[in-house]
Amino acid sequence: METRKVVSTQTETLPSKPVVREIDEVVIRFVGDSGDGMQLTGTQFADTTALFGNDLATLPDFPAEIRAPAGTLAGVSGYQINFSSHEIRTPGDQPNVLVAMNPAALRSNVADLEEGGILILDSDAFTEGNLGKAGYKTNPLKDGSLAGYRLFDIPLTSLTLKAVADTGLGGRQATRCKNFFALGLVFWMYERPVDYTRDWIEKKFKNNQQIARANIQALQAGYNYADTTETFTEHYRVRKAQLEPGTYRSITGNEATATGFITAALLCGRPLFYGSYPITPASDILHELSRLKNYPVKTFQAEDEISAVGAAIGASYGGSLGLCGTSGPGLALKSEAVGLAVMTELPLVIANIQRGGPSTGLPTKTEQADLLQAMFGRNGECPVAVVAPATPADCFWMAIEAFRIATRYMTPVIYLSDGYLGNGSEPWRIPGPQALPKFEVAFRTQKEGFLPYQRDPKTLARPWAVPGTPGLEHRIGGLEKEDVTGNVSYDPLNHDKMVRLREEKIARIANDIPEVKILGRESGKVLVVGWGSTYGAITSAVESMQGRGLSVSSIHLRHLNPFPRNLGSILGRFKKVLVPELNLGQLRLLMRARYLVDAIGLNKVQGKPFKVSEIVEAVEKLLGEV
Amino acid sequence: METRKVVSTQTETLPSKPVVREIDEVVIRFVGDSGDGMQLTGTQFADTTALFGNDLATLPDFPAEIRAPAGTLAGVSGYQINFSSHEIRTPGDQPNVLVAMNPAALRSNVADLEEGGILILDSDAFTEGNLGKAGYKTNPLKDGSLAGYRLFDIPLTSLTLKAVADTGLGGRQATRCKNFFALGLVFWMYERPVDYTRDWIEKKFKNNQQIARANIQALQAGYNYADTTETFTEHYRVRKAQLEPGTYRSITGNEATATGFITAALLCGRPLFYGSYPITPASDILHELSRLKNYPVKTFQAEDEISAVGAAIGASYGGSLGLCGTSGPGLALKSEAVGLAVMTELPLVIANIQRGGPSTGLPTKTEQADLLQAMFGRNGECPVAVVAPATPADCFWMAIEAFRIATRYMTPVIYLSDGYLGNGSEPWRIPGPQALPKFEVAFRTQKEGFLPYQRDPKTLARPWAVPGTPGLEHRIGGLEKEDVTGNVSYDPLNHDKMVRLREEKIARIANDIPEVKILGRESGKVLVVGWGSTYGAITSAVESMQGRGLSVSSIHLRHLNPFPRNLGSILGRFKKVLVPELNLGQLRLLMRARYLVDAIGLNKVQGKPFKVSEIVEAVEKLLGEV
Amino acid sequence: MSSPTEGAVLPPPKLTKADFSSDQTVRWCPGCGDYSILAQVQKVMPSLGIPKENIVFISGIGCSSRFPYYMNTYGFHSIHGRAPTLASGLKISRPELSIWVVTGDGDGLSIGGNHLIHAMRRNLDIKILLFNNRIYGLTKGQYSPTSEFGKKTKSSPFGTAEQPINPLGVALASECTFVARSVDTDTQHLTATLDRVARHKGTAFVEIYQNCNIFNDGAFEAFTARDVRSDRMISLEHGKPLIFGKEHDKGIRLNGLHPEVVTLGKDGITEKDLLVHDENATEPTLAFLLSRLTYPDYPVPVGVFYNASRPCLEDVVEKQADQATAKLGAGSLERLLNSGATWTVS
Amino acid sequence: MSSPTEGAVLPPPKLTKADFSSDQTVRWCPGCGDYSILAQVQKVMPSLGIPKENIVFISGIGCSSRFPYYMNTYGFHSIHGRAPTLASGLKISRPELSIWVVTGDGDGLSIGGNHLIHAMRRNLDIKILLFNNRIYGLTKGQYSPTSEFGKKTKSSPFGTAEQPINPLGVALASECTFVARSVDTDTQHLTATLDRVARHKGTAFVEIYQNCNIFNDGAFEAFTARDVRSDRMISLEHGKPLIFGKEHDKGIRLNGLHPEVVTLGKDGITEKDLLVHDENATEPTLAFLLSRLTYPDYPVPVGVFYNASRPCLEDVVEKQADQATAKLGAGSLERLLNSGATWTVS
Ligand SMILES: Cc1ncc(C[n+]2csc(CCOP(=O)(O)OP(=O)(O)O)c2C)c(N)n1
Ligand SMILES: Cc1ncc(C[n+]2csc(CCOP(=O)(O)OP(=O)(O)O)c2C)c(N)n1
Ligand code: SF4
Ligand code: SF4
Ligand SMILES: [Mg+2]
Ligand SMILES: [Mg+2]
Repeated sequence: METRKVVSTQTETLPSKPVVREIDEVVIRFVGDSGDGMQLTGTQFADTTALFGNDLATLPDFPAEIRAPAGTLAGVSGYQINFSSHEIRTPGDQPNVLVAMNPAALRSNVADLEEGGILILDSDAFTEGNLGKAGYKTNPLKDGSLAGYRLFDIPLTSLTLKAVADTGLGGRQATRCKNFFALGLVFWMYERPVDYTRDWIEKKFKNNQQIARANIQALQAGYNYADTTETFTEHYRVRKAQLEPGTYRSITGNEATATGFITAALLCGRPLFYGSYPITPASDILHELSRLKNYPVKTFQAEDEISAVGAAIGASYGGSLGLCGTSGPGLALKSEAVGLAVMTELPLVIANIQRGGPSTGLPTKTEQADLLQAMFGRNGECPVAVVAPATPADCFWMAIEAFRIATRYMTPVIYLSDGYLGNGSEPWRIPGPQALPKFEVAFRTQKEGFLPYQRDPKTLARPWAVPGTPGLEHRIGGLEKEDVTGNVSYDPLNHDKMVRLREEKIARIANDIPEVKILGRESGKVLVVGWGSTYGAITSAVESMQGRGLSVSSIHLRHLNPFPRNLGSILGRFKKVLVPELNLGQLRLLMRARYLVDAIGLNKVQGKPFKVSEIVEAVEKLLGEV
Repeated sequence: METRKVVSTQTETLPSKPVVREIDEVVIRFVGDSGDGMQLTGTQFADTTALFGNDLATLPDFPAEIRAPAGTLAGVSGYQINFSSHEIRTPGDQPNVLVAMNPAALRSNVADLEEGGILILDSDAFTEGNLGKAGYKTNPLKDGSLAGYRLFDIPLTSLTLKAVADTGLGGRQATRCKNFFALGLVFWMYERPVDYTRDWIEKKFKNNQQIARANIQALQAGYNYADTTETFTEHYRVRKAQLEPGTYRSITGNEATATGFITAALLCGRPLFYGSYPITPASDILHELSRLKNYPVKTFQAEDEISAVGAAIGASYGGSLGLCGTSGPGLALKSEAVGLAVMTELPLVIANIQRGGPSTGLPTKTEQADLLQAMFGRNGECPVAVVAPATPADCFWMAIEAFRIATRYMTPVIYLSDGYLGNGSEPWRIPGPQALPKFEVAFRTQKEGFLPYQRDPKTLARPWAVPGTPGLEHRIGGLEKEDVTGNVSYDPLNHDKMVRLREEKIARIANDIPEVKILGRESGKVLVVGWGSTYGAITSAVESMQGRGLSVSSIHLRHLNPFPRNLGSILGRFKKVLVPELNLGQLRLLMRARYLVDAIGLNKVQGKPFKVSEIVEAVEKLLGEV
Repeated sequence: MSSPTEGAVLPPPKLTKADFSSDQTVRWCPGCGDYSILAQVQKVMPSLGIPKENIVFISGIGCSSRFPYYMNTYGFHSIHGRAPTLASGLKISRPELSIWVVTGDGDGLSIGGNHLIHAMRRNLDIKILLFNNRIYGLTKGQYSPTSEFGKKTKSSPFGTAEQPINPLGVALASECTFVARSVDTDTQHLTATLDRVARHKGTAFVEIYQNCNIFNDGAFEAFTARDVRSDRMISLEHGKPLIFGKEHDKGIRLNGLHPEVVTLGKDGITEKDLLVHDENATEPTLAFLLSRLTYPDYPVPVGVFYNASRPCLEDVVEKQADQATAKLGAGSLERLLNSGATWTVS
Repeated sequence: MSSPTEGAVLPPPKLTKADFSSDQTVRWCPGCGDYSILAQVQKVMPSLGIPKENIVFISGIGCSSRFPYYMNTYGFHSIHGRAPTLASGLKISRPELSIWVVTGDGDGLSIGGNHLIHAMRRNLDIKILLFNNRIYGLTKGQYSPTSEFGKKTKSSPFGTAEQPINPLGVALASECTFVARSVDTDTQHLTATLDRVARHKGTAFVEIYQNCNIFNDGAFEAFTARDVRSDRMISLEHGKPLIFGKEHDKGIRLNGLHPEVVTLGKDGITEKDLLVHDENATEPTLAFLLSRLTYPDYPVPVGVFYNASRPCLEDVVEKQADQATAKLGAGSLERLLNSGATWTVS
């Protein structure tokens, strides 16, 4: 994971001839077969763009199959990037540029391309066979159906083969370099240097010089092709964004999540234990953490999700930061065990990277439909804290926050990210040590007067007394506990008391978390309330409307249980409350029940994030009604 | 399970001497060691009382241990019965009579006995040892602490030993007859015949005449002891209740549940498949169904709850009525699989006999804290129907209703009973065939135009097409389905559509269930809203207050999802809405979110049902505030 | 041994391989071993004479578990690891159906291990095909319970720390009545094995070595490659001595309980000295011993390791129902509702 | 083989049996076999020289799983079937602790079977005591995965239809490195076995036949009863021939792979003809064969069936961490946050 710093040096490679147009925001989408390396192409363009100094946001889009048969619609994989000279928060509603490596990719994406947008195609790929697989009756390159776009149909494959010919690389392997040819071409169009990608290729294929050379030559050839041929009459300049000074890196939500959890371990001096069973889109957290063996983290790939959470509970009991990560179906399986952690009052974090449901649903698509499961998906009165990051980089902060709460209140905390956050990336300003939250954990060691369920009067947390501590030998378990002693108790009034104590303990966390901040005026006509990954779209929409002088404000919840203490009073100050969610209204239900506010839902369950325009539309409609 | 009819014949055995007092309601509680057979004693008294013609309600109370060491508080097992000459609905707030077989039983129960109540003790059991185990410093028989009660301390053990001496039965076995001696004694006190119990003993021990004789002699001896000695100066007459004409039997909730499910199978002509993994308090349903092999039911004791629900889904897929039964922790484990049944839209009933939670909690105690788990305990937007019986006998009706909904709407239905309903019993008027709901299921057989997800325009149910049907070969599964065809689909708009269709399908059930009826006036000051096992206490409380002219009405929900369509309008007609629940306010949360009504909770989480007085109190308090 | 068609009413029409391929386009990676397995299964089906509508394929989750979509029979793509539970419920309630479970080394042995074990000991008449590619394919390359110790994967960048589990050993310890192994690339052997599987009455378990050419390419090549196969694998045949090798000159001999590889002819060793395979042995000890043979120390055995006969759960259940009905008479609503002590109020 | 005390800092104070009984009153039924097992465990503990605070008992749910409450050590009464998962997480994160899992035939083999299997193949250094009473006690008498075929219980009034599973066979197939069996009533043998269990490095599994006198009384009496025991059970001893019988005159001989009961002296049979136990055999085949011996055909073997040595998962994990740290240097916040390609905006 660790590589040397790369310093951006675009200047040398600036071409002369064609017209240079200044623009301040571009959305590009790369689409092709799962086998075409579109994710790689996109990441390389994103990293280079980040190094170049633009602000950016990305949206990868995988098929559920590993490699559906080449050329079929099912096999199409895509990567969208929005980059700009000003601050941006979403991968963009609509691509300005579409790079499509075959007919299937074109067919399933061209509708999204803006009118008059740039369309780059591999003309070599438009064969009878591929057109058939994509379900084209006629060839779009010929039937004029693409007239509305600025079409560049370039024989990418054959050009690539030429470019790599002298490496001796043959057939399929040679063809597979064509994504780099396309990348080089797009680099040129947007004045990005090829250096970073060249270095990356060298490193990646250091054990296979032939492949390395071929890819680099393809990359360079693509760049040169654009530079030298007359194909492109203009290219584009997107100036650096004015970002806050500091050191930056580009980071995905899953990387930020993993980094945040280890940071929590380093901050509080307790090792991290990660129990997990692979599941899309959470697996990358396991991959990431299992690589960091020189950090205080141990990973355990369990036989299933129940084992993963059980092991995490065992580790927490032993004094580690017990963590498990999964996605919706896995969270369902953990339900019973999370209840055990609630009863035994151990710190535990369950990271749930949400995906499309119900059931197996849409494994590779994003959704926010596990909030109510997180709140109520357990037997009995079984409260846990719930937090949710708002952006890929915010995953870092909320991961730390999850363990701060878990250890301070001796409680399970469910951390709700989603596929869009997990796979999406953005530039992240690396915080200095001083910017990190202070956060300490202490074990009970004193023997005198030790009682396993005697609570801290402020937090109601019970002591964390770990095995190996002489004199504190005690027994805990899933049966109801006697107040203070923690012995098994079937006493009716004790049960009632304990149920309310557990509830109260979670409620008190509200005293310990920041009030939610309002974006815009303190009161007005419409308040937009969001949580999780909808932050970018909501904020962009609200800011743009505020720019137009509309009476709309927004708040974004990163703590879902308990709610920030000022939430209720804020809701009261607006005529209408709109709650956009990638579900059928789960936060809305919680707010209505708690505050009896007639919150209105904007609900999209398409496995995709909101477009800014969708939120603007909904707010304008509401404003019309006020 | 099937025995010949028993006709009650109390008259012959009516004694002469002592005063007979007329009373119209009595609450008796039998308490002793788990080994003392108190459950048996209670059931025998209840059955006899039912045959005698009283109305009654019972409340067994088991310890969590099988047999905690004899004489300890942990080992105390109890059985309470309330019987009357008028209609009653609860096992009674407070015993008038307490029969305690040892000091531990006395200590843990005497506080509940009404002042001046009758207290029957086995004086032989008040030994140093037993007093110690029960934590008595002094002997309550001597220290006057029982002065407030009408105490009858009788050497039950030695009298029993005498009574069975001639059977040659020795030591422990002989002593174990003492519960029948006590029973005989109480039979006499309340003018109940011994016949039914005598017959029962003969049948039960037909292979061990010695034991049979001993128990019968103990029973008779107890009866005669009361009859002949001067111990009891009066005994009591509780006249038959004026019950609706018909044939009756006494039935527990779990029996009624099992009977209802088989009735559903017989009514619709599809075999019942019951997959279950034993768990308290649901196991009796498995025991019951596994006995009925001459009925169209197959039982499968699975290796765990996931297997149980998986097998039930497999059976539903094959055209059976797929059923699984469990309690809270088991429901948590089934979460993921229930989602599969939602996605594949198969009929499935999950019977959850709720117990005290969270986690292992209080396995043998009752609670209503799984409503939100039933509603939301799955990943993704995953709606199911939820129904809940109101009384032990109502379990029969709601079990049928669960399968009517499941098959008509091709959906999972969660059936929420609880430990109190499951173990409690009441007289049940056996319905005639014509009283049973009509309910048919049809499989798709026509090949032409078959599409697995083409919906009935009215119910939105998809066709039930079972393996073995020629020409309908098709594939289903947990991935999102394409509308109509049921093929796998990752299409964004299709997903959104299907999520809403599944939601809408459940919502439409509301058109198909009765409106909820109001007990009392159509509008007024206070409306009490209940669900599940609180029916008895709420209804008794509300009727008594209505009798006093107070402005209170009540409704009881047996359908929790969807709600009856008239619920919202009713809530609006009352100044205050009170929701008594054996949880922290789960129905209340749902009603507040849905109707924005400021419902107030009366919440008891003690592992015990409400007392009538507790509800009266809460309502009176509210009335004071209006 | 009664054939799986019992219960099918009409004599089934003659079917062809084509009848068993569905209209869904197959979505495995090009070159995936699953293609070959699919082809062989589709080939075997018609020969069984089971009407298409009486055949059900049930799977969990994984690349392998996409299998049912491609069979033109009834199919259920269930959830991860749970296929055996659905199969159990379906078989018990519909004994006349021919039920096939398709699972992977992760689906069947990791999350689903317990269901597999219990289905086997119950001896339900279901067929279980375990595609063992020693990797998690669908989730893009984490190690599985059958991955070799020390294997480097996405989730074990420094190598795994776990001893792999032997699917056949687990099946034998779970009292499975039919235990076999075959290989995706040896189509002839695979068809023959699938045919045996189909005709066994009771739970039939077959482990199929399957190549995942994306995340674990060549996992079995060391002994399955055409050129070395005959020297590094041994095909078990009932009643036959264990002989292998291109020249049929090598064999396996028992020294006490310890198997040794010997060369026929060398120091006077003849066929008579060799271990003779007995798939019907009363105890699965021999099968267990054979299941422990691994390359390079031994040739890898394929074929039927164990084949016993025991009553199937669903048949016992049926029998109990018949007996109860014979004894008590068929239950009726009338009887059900009026059972127990009743009394009348008039 | 390193002793479980490694990691304990101070030389432990001398402890007695009493030190290991907690203040909680034991709540098993009078006469339950669990009492004897508890007593033996409490007896063995002091001899291990492990400080009390380093010992943890983890159980699932069941009568047997109440065990931890009665041990004056750290204890965790978890949820049904999941004890091995908590033990795994605790052991991996705290290798110096001595971790004991207590489970039942339902807890460990029904709902928890999969966790048990995987814990074993990972060879975590944990001790697993399975109390096998062949019944579900706590839920009041349903059959369990070890209940005999046809057994009538509350949930099988007409008899079960399932073949029981053999706990030892499952352990062996799961690559468990130490597999043993003992009996609640044979306190001497039980203590000796528990001592072996405690001293094994790696997953040690012992099945303990335990009488549930309420719901399955006398389940093992046919061969464990004092008077018949020596004729109907055989105690396995490493390197010794398999001899049993009051008169030490009976033995077990192998005929190929088939074990036979023979009488010493009869038709010239001597000790030399008998099968000799080898708990350290490279392959668990012998142990598997012995695990199949059941009364009445054979004496029931008790003792250590198999005892192998293999790296423990938690040690491999530690080693990998050490190596990575040696190679890359210990990770720091600074390095963590700044890893990957970074750039500076000024
Ligand atoms: C409850 C649950 N957990 C995890 C997953 C993610 N998942 C899907 S398939 C799979 C493993 C697949 O491996 P295998 O069974 O060997 O099948 P293969 O893809 O190799 O054929 C996993 C972990 C899931 N779908 N559901
Ligand atoms: C998830 C869950 N399912 C079911 C139960 C009910 N239950 C408790 S213990 C038990 C089986 C106990 O049998 P065993 O493990 O053999 O222990 P024993 O009581 O016989 O010692 C069951 C089914 C439970 N507590 N939790
Ligand atoms: S990932 Fe591997 S197993 Fe899955 S389809 Fe591709 S090649 Fe086959
Ligand atoms: S029920 Fe059986 S196992 Fe449980 S405590 Fe009683 S005797 Fe022991
Ligand atoms: Mg696999
Ligand atoms: Mg047991």
